[in-house]
Amino acid sequence: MTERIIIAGSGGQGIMLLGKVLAEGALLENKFVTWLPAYGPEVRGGAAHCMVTISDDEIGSPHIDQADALIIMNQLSLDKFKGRLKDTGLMVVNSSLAKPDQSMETKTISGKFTDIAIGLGNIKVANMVALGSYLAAKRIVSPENILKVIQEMAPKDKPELLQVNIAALKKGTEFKHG
Amino acid sequence: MTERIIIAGSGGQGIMLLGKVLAEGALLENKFVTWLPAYGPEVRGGAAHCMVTISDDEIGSPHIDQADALIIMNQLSLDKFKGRLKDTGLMVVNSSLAKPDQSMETKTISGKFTDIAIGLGNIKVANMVALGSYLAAKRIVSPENILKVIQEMAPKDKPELLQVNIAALKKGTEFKHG
Amino acid sequence: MPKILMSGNDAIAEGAIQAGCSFYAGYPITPQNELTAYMANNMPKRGGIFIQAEAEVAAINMVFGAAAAGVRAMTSSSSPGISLKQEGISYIAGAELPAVIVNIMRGGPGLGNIAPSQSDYFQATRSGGHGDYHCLVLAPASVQEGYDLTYLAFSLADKYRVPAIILGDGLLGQMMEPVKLTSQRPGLPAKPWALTGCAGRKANVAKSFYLKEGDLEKLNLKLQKKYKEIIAQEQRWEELFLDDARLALVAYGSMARIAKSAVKTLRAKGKRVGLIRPVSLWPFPKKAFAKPRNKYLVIEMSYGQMLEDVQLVLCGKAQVEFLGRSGGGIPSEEEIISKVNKIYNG
Amino acid sequence: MPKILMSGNDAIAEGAIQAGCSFYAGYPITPQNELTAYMANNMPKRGGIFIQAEAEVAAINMVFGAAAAGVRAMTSSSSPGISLKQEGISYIAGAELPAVIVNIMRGGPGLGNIAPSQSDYFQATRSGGHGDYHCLVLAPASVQEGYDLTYLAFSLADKYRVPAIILGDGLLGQMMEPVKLTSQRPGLPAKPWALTGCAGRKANVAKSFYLKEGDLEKLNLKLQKKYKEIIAQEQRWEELFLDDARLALVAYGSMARIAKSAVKTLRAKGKRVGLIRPVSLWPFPKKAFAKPRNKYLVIEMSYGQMLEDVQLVLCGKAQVEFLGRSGGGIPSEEEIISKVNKIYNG
Amino acid sequence: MDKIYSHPQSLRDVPTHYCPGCGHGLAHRLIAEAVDELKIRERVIAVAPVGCAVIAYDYWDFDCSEAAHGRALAVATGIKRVRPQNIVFTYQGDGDLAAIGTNETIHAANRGENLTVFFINNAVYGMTGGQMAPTTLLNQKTSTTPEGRDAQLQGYPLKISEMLALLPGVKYIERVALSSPQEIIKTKKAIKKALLNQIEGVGFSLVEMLSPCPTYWGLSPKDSLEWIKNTMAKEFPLGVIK
Amino acid sequence: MDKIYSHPQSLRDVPTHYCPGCGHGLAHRLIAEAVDELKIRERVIAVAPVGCAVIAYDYWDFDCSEAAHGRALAVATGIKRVRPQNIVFTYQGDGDLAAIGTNETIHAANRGENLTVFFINNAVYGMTGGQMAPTTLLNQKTSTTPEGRDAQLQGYPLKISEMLALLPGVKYIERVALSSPQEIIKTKKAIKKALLNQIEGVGFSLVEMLSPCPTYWGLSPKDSLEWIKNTMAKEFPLGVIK
Amino acid sequence: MPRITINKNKCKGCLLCVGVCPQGLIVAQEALNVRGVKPVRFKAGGKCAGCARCALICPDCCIEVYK
Amino acid sequence: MPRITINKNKCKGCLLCVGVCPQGLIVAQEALNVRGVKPVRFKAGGKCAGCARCALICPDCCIEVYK
Ligand SMILES: Cc1ncc(C[n+]2csc(CCOP(=O)(O)OP(=O)(O)O)c2C)c(N)n1
Ligand SMILES: Cc1ncc(C[n+]2csc(CCOP(=O)(O)OP(=O)(O)O)c2C)c(N)n1
Ligand code: SF4
Ligand code: SF4
Ligand code: SF4
Ligand code: SF4
Ligand code: SF4
Ligand code: SF4
Ligand SMILES: [Mg+2]
Ligand SMILES: [Mg+2]
Repeated sequence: MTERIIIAGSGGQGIMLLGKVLAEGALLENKFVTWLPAYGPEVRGGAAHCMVTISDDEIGSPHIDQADALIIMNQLSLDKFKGRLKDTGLMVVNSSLAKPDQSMETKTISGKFTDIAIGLGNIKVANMVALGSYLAAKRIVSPENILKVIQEMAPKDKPELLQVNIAALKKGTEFKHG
Repeated sequence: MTERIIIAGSGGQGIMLLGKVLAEGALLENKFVTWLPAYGPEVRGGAAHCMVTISDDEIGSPHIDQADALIIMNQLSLDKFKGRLKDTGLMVVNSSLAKPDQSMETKTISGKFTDIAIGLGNIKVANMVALGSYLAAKRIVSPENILKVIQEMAPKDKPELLQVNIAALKKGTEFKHG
Repeated sequence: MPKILMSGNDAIAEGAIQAGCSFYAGYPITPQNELTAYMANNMPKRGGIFIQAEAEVAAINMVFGAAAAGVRAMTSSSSPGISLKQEGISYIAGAELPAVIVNIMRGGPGLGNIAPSQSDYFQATRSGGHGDYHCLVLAPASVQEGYDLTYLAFSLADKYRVPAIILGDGLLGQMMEPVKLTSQRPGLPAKPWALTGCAGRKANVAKSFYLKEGDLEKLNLKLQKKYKEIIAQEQRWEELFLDDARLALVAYGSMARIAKSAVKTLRAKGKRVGLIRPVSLWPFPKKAFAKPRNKYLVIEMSYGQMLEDVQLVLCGKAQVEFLGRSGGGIPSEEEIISKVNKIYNG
Repeated sequence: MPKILMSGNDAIAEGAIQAGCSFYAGYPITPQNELTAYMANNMPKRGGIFIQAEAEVAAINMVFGAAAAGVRAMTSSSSPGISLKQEGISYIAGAELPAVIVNIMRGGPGLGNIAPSQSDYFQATRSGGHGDYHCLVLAPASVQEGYDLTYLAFSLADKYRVPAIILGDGLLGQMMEPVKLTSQRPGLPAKPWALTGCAGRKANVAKSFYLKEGDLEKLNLKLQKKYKEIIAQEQRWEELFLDDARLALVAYGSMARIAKSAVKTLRAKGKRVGLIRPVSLWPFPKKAFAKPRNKYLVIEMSYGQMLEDVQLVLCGKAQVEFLGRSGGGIPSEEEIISKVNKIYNG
Repeated sequence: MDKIYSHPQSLRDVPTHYCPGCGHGLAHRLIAEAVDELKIRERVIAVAPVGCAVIAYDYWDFDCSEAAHGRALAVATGIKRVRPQNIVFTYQGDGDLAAIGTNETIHAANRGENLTVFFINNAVYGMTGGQMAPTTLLNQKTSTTPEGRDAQLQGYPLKISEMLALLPGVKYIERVALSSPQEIIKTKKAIKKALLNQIEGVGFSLVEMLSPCPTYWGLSPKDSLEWIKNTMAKEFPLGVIK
Repeated sequence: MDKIYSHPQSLRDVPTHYCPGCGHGLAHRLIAEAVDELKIRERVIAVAPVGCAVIAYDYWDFDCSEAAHGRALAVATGIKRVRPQNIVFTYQGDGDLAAIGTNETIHAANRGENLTVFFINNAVYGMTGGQMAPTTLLNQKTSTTPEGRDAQLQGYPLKISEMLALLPGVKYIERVALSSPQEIIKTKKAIKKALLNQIEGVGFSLVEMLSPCPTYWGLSPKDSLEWIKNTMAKEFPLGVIK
Repeated sequence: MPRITINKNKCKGCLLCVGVCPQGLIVAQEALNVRGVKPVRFKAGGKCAGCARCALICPDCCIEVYK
Repeated sequence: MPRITINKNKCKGCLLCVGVCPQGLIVAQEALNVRGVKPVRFKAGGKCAGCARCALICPDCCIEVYK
């Protein structure tokens, strides 16, 4: 098994973190894993993406040309990356900020992750909603391990932050693809 | 014909100039010629030498390992360079400041160049006395051409300087080797 | 100790600290900023010195000083900054000081861009500075190796009293992978030549200046002798499927990871291809090429730099093909496979 | 015009001025100080700019500026100073600016000494700076050639928009020889890309920075294409007695003069030896090696740098021997002859 | 109805890559306005830095050169000496001008090159991710001073403008702030004066602009302006220095 | 009978390569005396420059490091930070310290490194044959200013000590002259103070010595001392600067 | 009546103009622009003084003022 | 009586000591030393004050003073 995931959005959307949580989860399961960030010239507000590869085998390039899954958080990223999904791939789109192309033939999960996050009281957890819905479709890493990671990463002095992240993850897992 | 000459003494004795005059003279005669300076770590008062090669043929290294002639202006230079004269070479020594080794088998001209220069009223022209005596023994360049060079090089506003240099050169040519 | 997820830059920094590096001076530059930041965060806490130097030139010369004073010292930068350090590296080599220099290469020439690249191979392996010197050059291909080879670089630098370079690229520096940290601190070797004050001994001098006729040549002969020994002792490489290979791919660093994937894919399709991954770039692992083989394909994120080393080793005894991209272009697995398909027969 | 006696340093400076060089920035260093002094004396009188820069790094970047503004510009230094210029040279290459850099090499590594040396061959021919770039490298062997090749370097630099290096050594820089100055000032080519103010045209930019994905690779491909053309067009060398030679000596610069003497002496003794003297070091004159020949002896004032180029050309097709000294040591005619005697038969 | 504030001709009408509230955009615009008003767009040759403003040449519509990090004043010297009829200015960050480029800065100033320097002091290295700059304030946290700048270890905020003012070759130095409409008007005046000095052959002129970097100050754009006013300008006093 | 002036232990009893009347010999001796008197020979690590004093380590009898031209203060920083118990000083010419090394000088000073700097200002590059130094006086002829230094082209003599004095990290700067027995006594005092500051942890201290270079001034040793007194010290006033 | 125009798609939503308008005539908008940020808009009908404070402070040159 | 010694072979003949001796007790010598320069010598019998001015100014550390 080798799963190549591109996660893309804009700076401030927690793109890098989403990827890291996924990568740490895979590490807990003793998988091979690589995480590769990429930044545009913009420091803030610009495009940002990262690439996560999870495998039972040694991993070649951490750079992904054709992905098994895209997690897309805004329109610009959608436009930029939609061509890089394999025909058999899974597309996860934040429809709060991006309009998935109807003509796309690949399996797609789309949800208003940002709106959901706002609903949860913290716009920043849209990334966890997205992660949850990806995991719901592809059990590359078990949600339990992802939970563990989130628990470890969360600042100990802000329990409410942890809670909202967990809630977001859960919301995500409730998505159905179709 | 290829003549390789090492001229050595201390900074301030006009070593470089001696070599340049010789080289310019050779140029007037359309010979191939190279002049190569070498300075020690001392800027002033230290050792100085230059190497002049004059030839009818293209010249290889401007650096001289074994010389056809040595023009030696002081003791330190004598000690340093005496081993670098060919058996068939000519040694020209300023005996005012160096004591030529009696055991040396090579043809030697020695004269009190510095004393002669002092006698001429300018200690600095010891170099020209030395050059003269070298030319007396080896007509590698004609004294007329050397005279021309000296005349061209001398600052136009100091005719007395030219005269004392010419006088020194003449004095030199009067030396006999033996 | 369990594995932890770490970036290459962090792993190199941690490897240095574990190796007993107690002095780091650097100047920020992408894509190695995490390394500098890691040092800023960790050195003071762990008894070491961190200095953000005013510039790369100052940084390498601070390292000269710290190394002359006998401690394990390191600097890091990326391509343009490494170019600025060339004079200093030449001095370190000439003064026979041990030090580690990390270059996380980016696209060039000039300001180029911040994409990964392997275009500084010549500079690293053939003394980008002046004079007949060499640096030991190690090229990690994984984050784990970033850690391990940095650790090793310090001990080799000390052993031979030479500068050692860790040559990585932006991919390696910025990617995260699981790493196992081995936490035994090494015993540091005695350095009787170090500048520590002359109490109880003659004064020591750290220098590369030899004015007396013949002395500098003597130093050079000494260096050459040392280099011969390093060439004999320190060739390192990894190999894969070479036994029956008709065609061996040659690639280092991040590039080798992609080449390895290609090799596996090709093997799965029944092609007899293998891989030589040089780990030490200087000394170049000539020994890996000892067994006669028909064909090689050298793959680089540059336009044929390591290629020359392969050609020099093989000396016409095998067919050597090349695939390279530069300026941020990375030969993909597909490109490699299609190149292999072209040259495999015939 | 009659010949005049001139040092190599002066001749290079004069060659530059004759070529229309109107900007020079440099920083003193032995053994090239005469060049800087010549420029200080002559540039202001003859309508050019002379700047004694605060350091070598500033000097090369001033040259970047002057070249970007469209004039012929030059800097000079010796080994340690040239190491400091590596970043700047890489920028000049990346921004495709024409400029001339003179390196009068001295003994290394580090501070080394001021004796002549050829130890910066790798640095010059294999981009001591970062990135996949090349400088055109010309190596004069006489003072006359110092003059002529500098003149040529400017026109080639303009033609290809690349940095060109004059690679000499302390012997060449400091020796005097008769020189014939050819005093035709060249017509300078139009430079529509130069920074002159944007009156009547779109704004020009001089840069080596390409952020957009793919753009830097495009620049690099453009550079590689240019380099291919230079390799095809600009190989230069001198040859002597090659027709029937069993053994060809290969040497450049001052070293070639000594090799030439040795060849003549050996010929006089009936030995069929000849000489290839590379005049362009990059591009390396591969064409000179086209004719099959049994044996080569490469001679350098360094420990086998050009040697690699000879081996790369010959690719195992001939026996290649080496004789080299460094750090101020110069292989003598006698050493060459005795080496030849050893390898000539068998 | 007249347009009383419009987009300067010398500034291309394209979005910049700067963060929201970044001072670079402001500085670019003010320089472009000054260039327009002095009618020198066709004579200008600007030298862009390596720093967040590295692609300033994509924003300005006049001739520009890049310079290696820190070397803008060396590049500018090369340009100006061979093209004295052009108006040459550098635009440099604090890292560029006062860390790696200190040598070039001081010696170009000391030579009294007839150049104009726009010095963007944002107390941090923006481009590389918020490391300490020579101008970072004491106790200011950056990615390389995680505990805040400590005078004992990293020394003091460097007032390079004050140092340069000692040099006889330097004719005009003013420190301004991009912190409010009023200060921005002053900034524009200073920029114009510094360019005019060059036009008139007066000599080396430098305008230091305290400039917000909300991103690495960890402040909102608005709070960044407050911080300039209340904190930064205390350490770096505004006004004509020479 | 007592020896009241004798050869210091820290100075090897060997002839130097300096020209007759050169100030480097004097400066070496005074530093050696101070080191002896402070009893720190066994703790000292000196950093020699590239300049005429490049082989100072052949003359001093204590640990020494070379440094690439201009980088003495970077090397010294590296040494001192890892060996704070040692006494580390640099010895640098004007080209070394104030031209190529300006950046290292200013930033080591600004970091307030606890180092001592001996700065030999001889208004010229001695080692390379008498070129202009940053400290060369106006109209002074050198091999690169054959018509004399021209403020328009080469700028003004650089008073780097005065510039450094602006930095809070700098604790002591004095300019002295190697021009007469009296001044030499003052010089020795300044040297001792600068070393003592380091011993006591006070911080960055620098002694600038106006030093004769008879060779490239084209003056006799005696006239060189006069020139320091009458000409050079006018441009570079003696005394405690900070 | 003086007025301003705001280039909505260049606006980065830094809100500096909002802070300096003495009349409070500039307000944040909810809809995102092409950059994905919430740009500001001019509240028409207010008493714009044409003082250009907003234009002066805008780092992205989004604002033009008419009087 | 105070006196000085001069290391003749280290002396470079710069004559600085000659110029500063208040008693005029140091004079140039005609014979060259091993360095090839004319060193100075101490005129014995004069009224040396032991002031050490000569030693202070000697750049080559040739002079020692006894009192
Ligand atoms: C030789 C070199 N060293 C380092 C860098 C990396 N670098 C790019 S910009 C920069 C500093 C930016 O800070 P500053 O000059 O203050 O500009 P800002 O981004 O803050 O506007 C650095 C260190 C480089 N490109 N080249
Ligand atoms: C990188 C580098 N640039 C230049 C030189 C040549 N160089 C040696 S010493 C020196 C300047 C000497 O002047 P200064 O520092 O004033 O010392 P002084 O000889 O006058 O005592 C120069 C330019 C060098 N060795 N290295
Ligand atoms: S990081 Fe700072 S300086 Fe750079 S663009 Fe963002 S706000 Fe501006
Ligand atoms: S050149 Fe000047 S500084 Fe150098 S040793 Fe001679 S007198 Fe001293
Ligand atoms: S011009 Fe003045 S009043 Fe009008 S919107 Fe702008 S700031 Fe407000
Ligand atoms: S100041 Fe400019 S960029 Fe910022 S919110 Fe207002 S219009 Fe938008
Ligand atoms: S000690 Fe004084 S009096 Fe005696 S010789 Fe020296 S200077 Fe003259
Ligand atoms: S001062 Fe010293 S070197 Fe000079 S003449 Fe007197 S003893 Fe000799
Ligand atoms: Mg900044
Ligand atoms: Mg000096």
